[in-house]
Formats: sequence, C-alpha cells, structure tokens
Amino acid sequence: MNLLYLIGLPVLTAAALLLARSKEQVRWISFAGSVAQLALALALYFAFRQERAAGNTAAMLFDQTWPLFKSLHINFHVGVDGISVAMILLTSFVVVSGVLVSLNIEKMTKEFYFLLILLSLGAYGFFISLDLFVLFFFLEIAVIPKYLLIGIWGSGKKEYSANKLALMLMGGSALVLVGLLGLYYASHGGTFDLMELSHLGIPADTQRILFPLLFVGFGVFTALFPLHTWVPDGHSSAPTAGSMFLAGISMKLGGYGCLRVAVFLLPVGAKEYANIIIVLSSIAILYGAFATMMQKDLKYINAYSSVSHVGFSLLGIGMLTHTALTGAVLQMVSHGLMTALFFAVIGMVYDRTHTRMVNDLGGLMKMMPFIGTIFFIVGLCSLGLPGLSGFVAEMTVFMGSWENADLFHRIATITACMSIVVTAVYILRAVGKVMMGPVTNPVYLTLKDANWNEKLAAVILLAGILAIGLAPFWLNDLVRPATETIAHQILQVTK
Amino acid sequence: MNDLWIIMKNELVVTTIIFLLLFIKIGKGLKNETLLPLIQFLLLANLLQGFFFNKEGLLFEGIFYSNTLIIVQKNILSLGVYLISLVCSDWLKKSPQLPEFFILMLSALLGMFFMISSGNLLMFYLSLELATIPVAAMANFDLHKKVSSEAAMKMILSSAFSSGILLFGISLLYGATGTLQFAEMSALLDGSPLQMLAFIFLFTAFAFKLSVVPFHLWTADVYEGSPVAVTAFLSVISKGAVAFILLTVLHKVFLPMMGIWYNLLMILSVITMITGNIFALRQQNIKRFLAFSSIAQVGFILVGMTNEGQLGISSVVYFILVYIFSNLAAFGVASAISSQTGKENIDDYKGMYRTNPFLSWILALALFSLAGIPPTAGFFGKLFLLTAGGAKGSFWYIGIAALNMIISLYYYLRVIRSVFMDKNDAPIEKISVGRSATLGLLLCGAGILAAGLFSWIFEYIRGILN
Amino acid sequence: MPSIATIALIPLLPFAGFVLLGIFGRTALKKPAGYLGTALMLASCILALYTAYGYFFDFGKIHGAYQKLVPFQMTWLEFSKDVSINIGFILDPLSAMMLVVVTFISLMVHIYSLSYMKGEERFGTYYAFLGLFTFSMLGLVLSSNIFQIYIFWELVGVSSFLLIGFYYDKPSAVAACKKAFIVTRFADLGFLIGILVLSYYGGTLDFGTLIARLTDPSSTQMQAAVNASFLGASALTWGAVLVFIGGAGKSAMFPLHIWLPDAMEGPTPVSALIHAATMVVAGVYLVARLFPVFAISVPGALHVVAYIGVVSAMIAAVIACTQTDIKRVLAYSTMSQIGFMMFALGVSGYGGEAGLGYSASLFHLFTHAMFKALLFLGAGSVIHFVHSNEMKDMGGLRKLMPVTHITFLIACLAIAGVPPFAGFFSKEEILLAASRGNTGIYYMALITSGLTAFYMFRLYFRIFWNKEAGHDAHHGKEGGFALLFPLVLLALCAAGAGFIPFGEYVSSDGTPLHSEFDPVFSIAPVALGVAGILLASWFYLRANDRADRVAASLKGLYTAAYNKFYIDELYLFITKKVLFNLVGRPAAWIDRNIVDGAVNLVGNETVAFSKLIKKLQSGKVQQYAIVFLGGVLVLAVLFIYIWH
Amino acid sequence: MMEPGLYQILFISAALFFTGVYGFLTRRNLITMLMSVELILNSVNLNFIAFNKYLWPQKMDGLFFTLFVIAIAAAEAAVAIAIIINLYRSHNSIDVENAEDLKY
Repeated sequence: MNLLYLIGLPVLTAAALLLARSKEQVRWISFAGSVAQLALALALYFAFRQERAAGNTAAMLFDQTWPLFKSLHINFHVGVDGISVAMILLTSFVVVSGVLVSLNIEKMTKEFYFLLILLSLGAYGFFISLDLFVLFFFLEIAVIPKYLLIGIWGSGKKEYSANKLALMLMGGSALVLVGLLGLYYASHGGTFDLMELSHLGIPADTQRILFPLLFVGFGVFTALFPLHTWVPDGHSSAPTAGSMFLAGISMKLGGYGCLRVAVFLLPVGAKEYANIIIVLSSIAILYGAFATMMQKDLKYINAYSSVSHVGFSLLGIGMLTHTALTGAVLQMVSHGLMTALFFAVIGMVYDRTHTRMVNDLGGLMKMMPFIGTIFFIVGLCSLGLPGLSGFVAEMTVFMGSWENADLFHRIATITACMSIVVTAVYILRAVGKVMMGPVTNPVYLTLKDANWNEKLAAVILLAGILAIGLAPFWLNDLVRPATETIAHQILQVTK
Repeated sequence: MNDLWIIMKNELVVTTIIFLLLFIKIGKGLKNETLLPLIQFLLLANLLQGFFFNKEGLLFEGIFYSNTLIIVQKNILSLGVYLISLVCSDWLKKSPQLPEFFILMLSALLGMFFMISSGNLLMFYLSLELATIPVAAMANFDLHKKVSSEAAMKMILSSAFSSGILLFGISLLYGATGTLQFAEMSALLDGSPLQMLAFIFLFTAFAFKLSVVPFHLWTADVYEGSPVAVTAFLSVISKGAVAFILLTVLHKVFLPMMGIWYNLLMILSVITMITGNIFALRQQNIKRFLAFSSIAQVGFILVGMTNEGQLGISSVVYFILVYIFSNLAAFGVASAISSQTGKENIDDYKGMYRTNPFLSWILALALFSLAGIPPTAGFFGKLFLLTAGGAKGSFWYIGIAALNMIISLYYYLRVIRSVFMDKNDAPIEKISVGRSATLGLLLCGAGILAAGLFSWIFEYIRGILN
Repeated sequence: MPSIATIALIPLLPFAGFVLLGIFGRTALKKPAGYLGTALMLASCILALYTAYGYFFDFGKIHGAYQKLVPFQMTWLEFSKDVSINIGFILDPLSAMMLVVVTFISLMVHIYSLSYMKGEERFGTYYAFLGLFTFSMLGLVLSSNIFQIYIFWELVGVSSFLLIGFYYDKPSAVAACKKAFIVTRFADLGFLIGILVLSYYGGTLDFGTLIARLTDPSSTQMQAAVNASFLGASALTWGAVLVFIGGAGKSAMFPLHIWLPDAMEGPTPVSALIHAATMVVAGVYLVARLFPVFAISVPGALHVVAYIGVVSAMIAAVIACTQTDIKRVLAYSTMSQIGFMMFALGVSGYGGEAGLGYSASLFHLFTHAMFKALLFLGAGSVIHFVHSNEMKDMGGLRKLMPVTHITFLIACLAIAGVPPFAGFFSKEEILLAASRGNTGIYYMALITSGLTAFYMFRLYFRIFWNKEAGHDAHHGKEGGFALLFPLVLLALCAAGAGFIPFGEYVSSDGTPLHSEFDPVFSIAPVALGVAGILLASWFYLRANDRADRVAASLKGLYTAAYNKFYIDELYLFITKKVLFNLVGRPAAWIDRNIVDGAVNLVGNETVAFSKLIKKLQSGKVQQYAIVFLGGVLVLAVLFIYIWH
Repeated sequence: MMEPGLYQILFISAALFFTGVYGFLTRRNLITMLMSVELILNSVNLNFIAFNKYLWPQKMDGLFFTLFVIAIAAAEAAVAIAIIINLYRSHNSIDVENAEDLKY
C-alpha cells in the first residue's frame, strides 16, 4: 500500500474544491473526499494487518523515501506502525463526521471545507512522516486552518480565542523546532530521520536539554497542564466541526509527537523527567475534572473534561511502562472519537436551541430522543463505562501505571482513578440537566430531532467507540507491538 | 578582450536599457500605456538574459569579478525589479515621469550589480553610492506630497552620514593594511584594535543599509513617506543586494576576524529581531508595518549569516529569493489598494475579503510566508536560516529566534484578522487590478508556494557553492 | 454438561431483547415490546434452570465436591503476558444458584410489568432497560475474571441508573438516579483500586488462579502480598477491604446506603428486581466469590465485613420502623436483610462446619430474593390500587384486594422468620452461625430480627387493617392475571423455599454441608419475632394513637430515626459545601484567572511595552544620527576593549 | 620650520571629522547639515592622502580614492540639494525640525 495516497487524496479533494462552482458541488466533493479517506484508512488498516500476519516484523511498514533536501540530509520518508495506523483511522473517522455535521454551513462554504481538508492533510502527513523535518512541516500546516476556522466561522469571542490558540500552538511548535534542530546537530553530520536518530544513542546531557523542549512543545498541542488554556477558549469559540477536529485530531498530534519523538528518541530524558510529567498530568486530570464541575457552558464542560481526559494519555506516557504507553495511545484514539462525538452532539443541540448554557436547557430527551441518546452514551463513554472505548483506555492506563510499585506512582495512579468519580458527577449533572428533567422552555417543544447527516455522523463515530469498547483486542493487538518498541528503548536505558 | 563583454554582460544590458529609456525620454516620449509594457518587456528580457552565456572571471586586476553565485544573485535582483514593475504597475501608470523613475531604478540596480561584483573597496564604495543616491531621488517621486519629500530628505541625509562613517572606516582600513583589494586584504588582517575599529565603521554602513538595529531608524519613516513602488524596491532589492555583498565581505574578506563578527551578528540579530517585532506590533500604516516587519526579517537573515559555511551563504541567498516573492506580494496588494483608494491603514482593510477575495488570499499567502508558516516558502527559508544559525549548537540563540517568530505571527495575524474576520459595513470597494499587476501577484503567489515545495531550487543554490 | 451456546444464551437472550427494543422499541416494536421481552426472558430462565439443574444433579459434582467449571473463556483485553481481561463463564454452586434467582425474579418482574407498566409512553424502552439489566446481572454472576465482574458491575450500575430515572421528567427521579450512580461509583473507585492491588500481587485477573495463589501461603505472590504493608495493614488486607467497599456500595451497606431509599423513585417492579432481589446482593455475591481469600488469608478484612453488616442491619431496621412511605420501609428492610447476609459471611469460616455462615448467607440471599420481590410486587399492586406510597392513604385493603393481602402476609411471615416459612430457616442458620462465630454480633442480630418482625407487621397492618376499609370504596379490581400470577408464584416460593437443604448444594468449599435443625436454639428468635408481631398488632391493628404517644415519649430517637440519622445531610454538606465550594470553584477560578491570566499577561505586556518605547522613533533625523553614532561607539567599545 | 608628521595630520582629520559630526547633529538648517557632511568627507580625504603619503607611498590608491570621494560628494550634494529645494516647496522652510511628520 502506498502511503502517498493519504497525502494525495486530500490534495486532490482540495484542488477539486477550488474548481467547484456551487455550494452543492462543494458539499458533495468534500463528502466524497472524506468518505474516500475513510475507505483508504480502513484499507491501510487491513493491509497493515495482512503484512503483520504475513510475518513482516519491521518496525515501520510500507516505508518509502524520496530525497528532498539532499544537502541537508532531509528526506521525504514515510512509514507507519500500529500507532500511526490507529491515529490515521481516528483521523478519518473524525473527518467524515466533521464534514457531515457541517453540511448546513452557508457562510463561505468553499473556504470552510477547503480548510477542513487542509487540516486533515496536515494530520495524515504528520502521522505517516518519519522524517522530523517533514513531520514538523505537517505539524505547522495544521495550525493556521484552525485559526481561520475559529476566527471566521466561530462564535463568542472568537478572534481572541483564535489568536490565543494560534500563538500558543506556534509557541509550542517553536520549542519543538529548537528541539528538532538540537537533534539534528546532536546527530553530527545531521539527519532528521526518526529511525536513524533512534539508533544512534544521543548523549545523555544533550537529551536532558532537548527532552523538555520537545515534550513541552508537543505538550502544548495536547493541553499539557498548565499550558492548556487555549483549549477551553478555542473549543468553545470554534464551529462544531472545528471543535471536533481540534479535540479529535489536532490534540492528538501533540500526544503522538510526545510519544513518537520525545520519548522514543530521548529515553534518558524521558526517564529523568518522567516524574514531572506524572505530577503535571495527575494535576491536570483531577483539577481539570473539578474545573469542569463548575462550568455552565456545554462546550466549556467538554473542553475542560478534555483537559482531564488527555491527562490520562500523558500520565500513561509518563509512566513509561509498556502497558501504560499502550493505554496512552488507546486513550488518544478513544478520546478523539468520544470528544468529537460530544462536540457534534453539543453542536446539534446548539443549532436547535441556540444556547449552550446548561441552566437554560432541560428535558430535551422528550423532543429529540436520538440526540438525547447519543448525548447520554457519549457521556457514559467519557465517564468510562465498560462497553465503550473510554473504559478500555483508562483501565489500560491504570493497569500500566500500577506496574510501577513505588509509593509516588501509586499515589499518582490513585489520584487519576479518583477522577472517575468526579467525571461521573459533572457528566450526570450535564446529562441530567440538559436531557432529563422538565422542559424549561416551551419553545423547545417544537424542536426536531437530528436529520440524516447528523445521524450518520453520530453513528459513524459511535461505531468507532463501540468497536473499541466491545472488542478492544483488535486495537490492542494493533498498538501493543508498536509501543513495545518504544518501551524497549526505555528499557535499554535502565540496562 | 571580449571576456569583458561576457563577464560584465548583466551590467552592460542594464546600461543599454537605461540609454534606451533616455532616448525615449529625449524623443517625443510615449504614453504610459504603451511605455510601461515596453519597459516590462525590457526588464523581462534583462531577467532572461541573466540565465544564459554567463562566464566566471576577473576584470581590471580583480576590481570586478563574477562567478556563478554572483550571477544567481544578480538574477534574483533582476527578477525582483521585474516583479516590482508588474505589481506596482497600477501606480506606475499614473506617474507623470515614468521613464525617469525606471532610469533611476535601473541605475540603482546597476550600482547593486557592480557592488555585488566588486572586488575592491573603491569599487564597492562607488557602486554603493550609485545604488543609494538614485533611490533617494525616487523616494521623492510623489512630488506633491509633503511626506514624500521629507522621506527623501531623511534618506539622503542619513545615508550621506552613514557613508561618511563608512569612508572613515575604509580610510582607516587602508591605513592599516595599505590595500583596497579584498583578495589581498584578508591576508593582512590580524585583528588589531585599529582594524577592528575600521571593521566596525565599515560594518555600520552595511547595517545602515540593511536597517539593522540601532542603525534602522530611518527605515520606517522613509518607507512610509515614499511611494509604494519605491518602498518595495528599498525593502527588497537594496536589502537583498547589501545582504549579498555583506555575505562576501564577511565570509571572504573578514574571515580572519570571524571571532568578532560572529558575536557582533549574534547580538545585533537578536536586538534587531526583537526591536523590529516590538515596533511592528502597533503600527497602523501598512507600509510602516511592513517596514518594521522587514527589520525583523533582517534579524533572521543575520542569524543565517553567522554560519560561515556553505549552509550560511545558501540559506541567506535562498531566503532573499523567498523574501522577494513574499514581500513584493504584500507590497503589490498594498499598492493596488493605495493607488486606487489611497487607503494605507490596516483598519481600512477590515472586511476586505468580502469585496476582494483575490487580493485577500494573496495578502494572506504573503503574510504567512513572512511569518514562516508552511506550506509557504517562508517556512523553509526561516527553517534553513535557523538551521544555519544553530550550527554552533547555541540553543538559546535559536530559541530566541523561534520565540520572535511567535511575536511576528501575532502582528501578521492582526492583518489577516482584519481582512478575513472583522466586521465592517463599509469595506474597501471592489478593486479592479490591472492585467499586469494581476500577473505579477500571481507570479509572486506561485513563487511563494513553489520556491518551498520544489526542493531543487534550494538544492541548486546550494549546489553552485561547491 | 450443556453446550457453551446454552450458557451463553442465558445472558445473550436478554441482551438481544435490549438491542432490539432499544433500537425499535420506540417505533416498530412498541406494542409487542412487553411480550417480546418476556418471551426472551422466559427462554433464558428455562435455560438457566436447565443449566443449574444439570450442574447440581448431573455434572457439577465430581467425587463428592462441586467443582469450579470454566466452560468458556476468551481474551478480551491483554495487559501483559499473564495479566489480561478474559470474558468467560464460571459455573459453580454460587453462580448456578444466582442464575436461577436472577432469571426467575426477572421473569416474574417482566410478567408483572406487562400490566403494571401498560400504557406507559416509553413501554418499549422500559423493557429494553430490563433486558440490559438482566444481561448485565447474568454476566456479573457468570464472571470468571475479576475485571469481568467490574465490567458488568458498572453495567448493572448504569442500568439501575436508567431504570431509577425512568420517569426522567420528574426532578426527584433524576436526582435519585444521579445519587444512586454517583454513590455506587464512589464505592467502585474502591473496588477498582482493590482490583489493581489484588491483580498486581496475584499477577493475574483470573479468579481461579488468583484465589489459588492468594490463599496458598507458600506461593511467592502470597508472600509478596502479605509482606508489602501500607499504613500498618498488609497489601492483601487493603486489597480485600477495598474490594469490599465496592461491594458495600452496591449492597447499600452503611455508610454507603443513602442511595437505596431514594432509588424507590423508580417503577415498583424495578425496585423489586434491582433494589430487592438481584443487584443489591451483588456485594454479597462479590464477597462470596472471593470468600476463600477473605476467610483464609485476611480474617481482618472479614471482621470488617461482619461489623459493617450487622451495624447496617441494625440501623436500617430502626429507621424502617419510622418510615411512612411503604416502599422506603421495604428499602430499609432490604438493607437490613443484606446486612444479615454480610455479617453471616463475616462470621463464617472456610470449609466444613465452619463454613455454615457462608451457606446461610447465600441461603438467605436466595429466600430473601423470593419474599422481598414478593413484598415489592405486592406493594406495587397496592400503590397501583390507591395511587400513593403513603401509609396514611391506605388501610383495610384486605377485602378489596384479597390475593395481594394473602401473598403479602405470607411474605411478611417469611421475613419475620416465622416457621415454616422460608425466611425462618435461612435466618435461623445465620443466627446459628453468628452465635458460633461472634456472640456480640449474635445478640445484635437477635434484636434486629425482632425489630424486623415489628416493622414488617407495622407495614402489613397499616396497609391491610388499621382504619376500616372502603374510604373511597370503588377503586375497581385489584389487577389482572399478569399482576397476580407472579405474586402467587412468588408466595409459593416464599412459603416453600425454606425446605431446600441449601447447604447440601452451596457451601464454602463445595463439599456438601449437612445443617441439622436445632429447635432449642430457635426458641429465642421465634419468640422475639412473635413478640414483634404482637407489639405491631397492639399498635396498628386498629386505628389508635398509641404509636404516636410512644413516638412522642422517645422523641429524640424517633426524630433521628425518622430523618435517617441525618446521614444524607452529612453527605450533602460534604459534596455541596466542601467539594464544590472548596475545591471545584477555586479550581475553575484559578484556571481562568491565574493560569490563563498569566498567558494573557505575557501578550498584553508585550503590546504595552511596544507602546512604551515608541518615542525612540522620534522622527528627528538628527536623533537618528545620534543613535547611529552611539551604536558605533558602543560596538567599538564593546569589541575593542571588553571582548579583549 | 618642521614638516608635519602623520600623527598631526591624523589629528587634524579626526578633529575635522568630529566637527562635521557635531555640525550634522546640532545644526537645524539642512544646507548646513549637508556642509557638515562635506566636512566629514574631507576629513576622510585627508586620511587617505596622509596614509598614502606616509605609509604606502608605492601605490596611488589613496589618492585616487580621494578624487572619487570628491566626485561622489558633488553628486550627493546635487541630489540632496534638489531634494531640499523640493522640501522647501512643500514645507516653505529648510529647517529640519519642520519636517517631522513621519514618526513613531
């Protein structure tokens, strides 16, 4: 399977969009494009399984290299392992549903979809590239579309949020950039190639300098406490699809980067800073959850709960055990699907009631059983109910974390576990107020339930959530070998 | 003998064009509508000829020399001039003395060509003045505008002052080494205090032309006061030319004093980036805004220069190419707007996207490129500069540079925001962009995208160095 | 031995019901929903009975002892080589018995609801939820892996949430279901950490292996678990206690019981199924499942179980005497009865005669399921009849609804422990075990059983006698076949179930336990029971003010008990005042103002600074020149003097 | 009478240079400022001549440079004065302080 399709497809879609004449054409082109992406991602998944089943145990499959800047030893080097495949699947799911829920966008439709597709392009490129330069290129490609999406189609104090998001993310990528250049020179003669870098042992003191740069840099993308403050504003101001992409895909870029670049290339640094990561993420988990309890705006609720949930994956990374790392990846995927769905539903509610304030809403279940049910299910997923993806991921993280026997790690793990109660509190508060209870506003009695595209979008994401929740083994088998190589790097250090 | 014709081909062609224009002027003169396309054609020819029949070599005992790198640099400059003649054509059409304008501009270009090729301080000084004085006259081209003449005055006076300093430096250098030839000089440099003083005097002249902080103060005023075309020329072409010659001077002549100029560049680049960005934050006038942004860009160029290796040279040359595309696109949009509506404030751009999507997208592309955001070429340019600058492994230095990229992003986004997001019930009316201007803007846009994504462009520049 | 499919179908049939009705219950299958659900349930029940019968009388017993059979197991989620969540079925006396109880009661409730919930707008959804619950409960009892239990544990929790909040437009119902979920969730936190501890030291999540390792003093895991100590208790004790906390939460043990009374907001059949017979005894089941670990390795933890159990039993009984909402009375009595089961386990030992408490506890679980379900369904039909939960609206209904009356009476006798009804035997065994194990607990239990008789008959008399009948006489009939058939069937069980030689089948170590009946011992409890009944009749048989006078005479205790000893208020204080105001609010505030504020500050300061220094660009060309010169001089000085 | 040595000449030229600078910085009249610039250039000329005569007599570099500097100075002055005239047209003054609209 040629990975270039993953880049070519969005490019083609974008080109087609530019040629499109009418809004209808734009909608259908982007819908078709996103569906094609989904199909491609699934094809990639099965091809990947086949290769593995055929006994191909190379760390990276389908890898290809084209020289880009020869003189600087920069190559366009792509390849995937289990983690990337999982992320690509996630991306394609979110893209399709994101396109679907925003079919009713009227303002500057063409530009809107163009940016969405550009974002997906950035994500795919990021997940498949094995050359840090290219990786960075795609990482930054994904920033500006977010800025425009929020700033143009957003709501509330959108300019402020958009600015904040763009600047903080760029700040993060600036740190990443310094880190990458550091790696480049640390590998005298200079290579940006991930695999090569992972082989040549980088001196410990260099790692000490570079790891924080890279980890914090990527951490900003994935809302590493206390650099998470772009998350609430950004998510709440963004249009529905924007929030979905933001939380579902772009926050995952950060997590993936932390894992794939920071931890994988700099195991020594990882070991030395692990405790700090753990402290920060445990704080984020609990503090995010408590902050969520106090929110009144549905989008803020989900944004803060994202801070808390992403904390799990960072915690998993910080724990550095094989299981915990696996859990971290599972959590990324699960949270991506879950939070995207949550934002989709919130958007549906908002489109109908024109408010997101929990206290103004009530008893919607009666008028919109479908939306209500989805809202409820995704809520349960976020509070980690078995049978839905959240449970699988969180439990894996917990089990992995518990493998570290000392008191510090124990306490961190228990702190993290506590959040499942707080989560239950705020989720039930939201569900109970918005969907259940008496109808607060007679106007709501006339509201309609979801229409076909919204239903389809929700069902697609829900399918993903259930697929992981009911039969986690397929994803687990996909990810475990990949995380094993990373865990192996870390083991090397201890030896 | 006929070597001369080939080695000095570029200069000769430019001179010919100047003479042609003179004749046209002396003769009954043509209407702008016919003249401008003609000039554009001549400039295009000038650009194209740069790619053929080139020859390396020395003339007049090395006072004048040429090699592939220099040819490339000259081509880049000619490209810039050609693009200016396109993107600013809406303004140029209106100007009453079109031929003079180009005569002056081309003489400045000629000066730059000589400057790049000069192998001797005397030659350098002459060509520098040739490249400066006409521009001062050009700055005054809006004869009826007060600001225009003020700008010209400021420019001529401060450049005269700086060239005085330069000359003093040169004289000291002459006294210390007894030669004016670059080739002989570097052998005689031993870093004695006198030489250092001379070097610093000399350097300040470059710093002045590049508008490196603290020698930058004239920049903003002159940019704001002069016509857009002149500002574009100043900010792109003359900066580029000076950067090129500075590269040779530092990396060839003063290589023995590297220990000094490395630190010098480091300090100045940091100050320059920060100052430029800080000042750009609250500018209202788009030209003044671009002036400060260009100061910040120069800071980045200096970062690349700190690397004395091939990477240093290639990254700087490449960046200047990219910078020409990006900045000219921005100035092109600015001139299109100001020449039709006379509006030059960023706030006037509010809601512009609704009326002028094409200009908006070009502007956005340009600004993103200046901010160094992929997939534009600016991203690659900045990245290579930083890669070059980081070669000594000083992370804090690269870190500061990277942080400056964020500040700069902040104000570039300010423009983007007012163009795309801010509500405005009376936005700029639909602007009819002339054909040639459109062509120029498209070329710039294409350049912004292509120069980065087609990696062979950088590879080519890099290739000619070894 | 029945095929895997047979066993698998037992939980899967209700699940199929859930899926079908969940998707189409609101539309296509709205009408036939009830019958569909019931049919599936019936099939599942038959399969369960078949399997249980087969296990007890055919293949389960291998040379004299009932074996733990794991007919099916699959890896669901692998954590590491040997630690993984497996989904599988376990067959042992415990699970076989539970299969029967769950499916049978669930069937009864399905049938009962056919008429009770008729005409509900969300009839289909209701049956879907019932299906989901039954599926989860069956999955729970069949679990072969401690994590599998946790999974289904959560699922029963959520289905109970759904059913309590079935009338979701009633704020009280919403509040109740949230309360129920969150409180049990809090307990589950303990359970989860308990699992982490046990699995870490046991090195596995599989029950068989886990129990084997953690009960064998020579095994390395056991060594590690005992030696690792935290705050003075061994890791193993912590693990066991934490797991028990989970159980206590589900089983509404003091002090985690507060959700149970409110849970009565749900439809009455639901209360009968979930909050009387099945889900609430999950805690008992959990302890019983891990009983070897408790009994052999950590007796300390077992004492905790015992005391928590008996205290809960006592408190609940006292409160039950004062409540006036008949469902709440039943709720507290449920809590009290579960307390009995708990401490029965607590005082029991492992194996042989010592294991009497174990069998007794599960025996009581069995009988209690029958008569408590019967009580609830009876109460349900009463409520159906008078449209109120309050005692004051009832009285003298014995003529109006004879069947309900009789069956209810039987149930009351059973729970009061009057021979020869089911409750008598099971409670007898429990008390016997208690008297052998721990006299203190024995006496408390004795008093409690007296109280039980009293408050049950208070309930009975207030409903069926007391002030004379027919205040507004023409309520119509007392409900049709669907309503009465389950009552009768359950009444028969409540009357007869006691004669099953339970210990023969279900015992701590699988070897049959012959419990002989000792008339001398049972004098005291029976006497107390009868006394309680008489006292209740003296108070409530006829309408009079004796009760009020007594209540007035011991005012403090009465009001305290009437207000459930203010435990709810305590919780409210902790959550609202402490967690929300002292943790949540500050967290939110800090995030907006300090963390975010810092970020904004940087930006604003930069802009402010740029405003500050604009004067440098003065517009005076001569000042430019000065700066220029200054720059030259500074650089000169810097490089010529300082750098050298 | 003794013939002046290099150092005296350099001293004079330095003095000339700083006089020019001082004038440039303090005079308000544009023409005067231009004249100050001329002073600076002439100090440079002196330098060249002196260095050429005393240090490097074998080649005539300095001398030539001086000639060119004079020429360039003339050209510069021409353009500058043209600009000043134009400034006078628009501002009715050749006082530098009246041309400070462009700032900040």
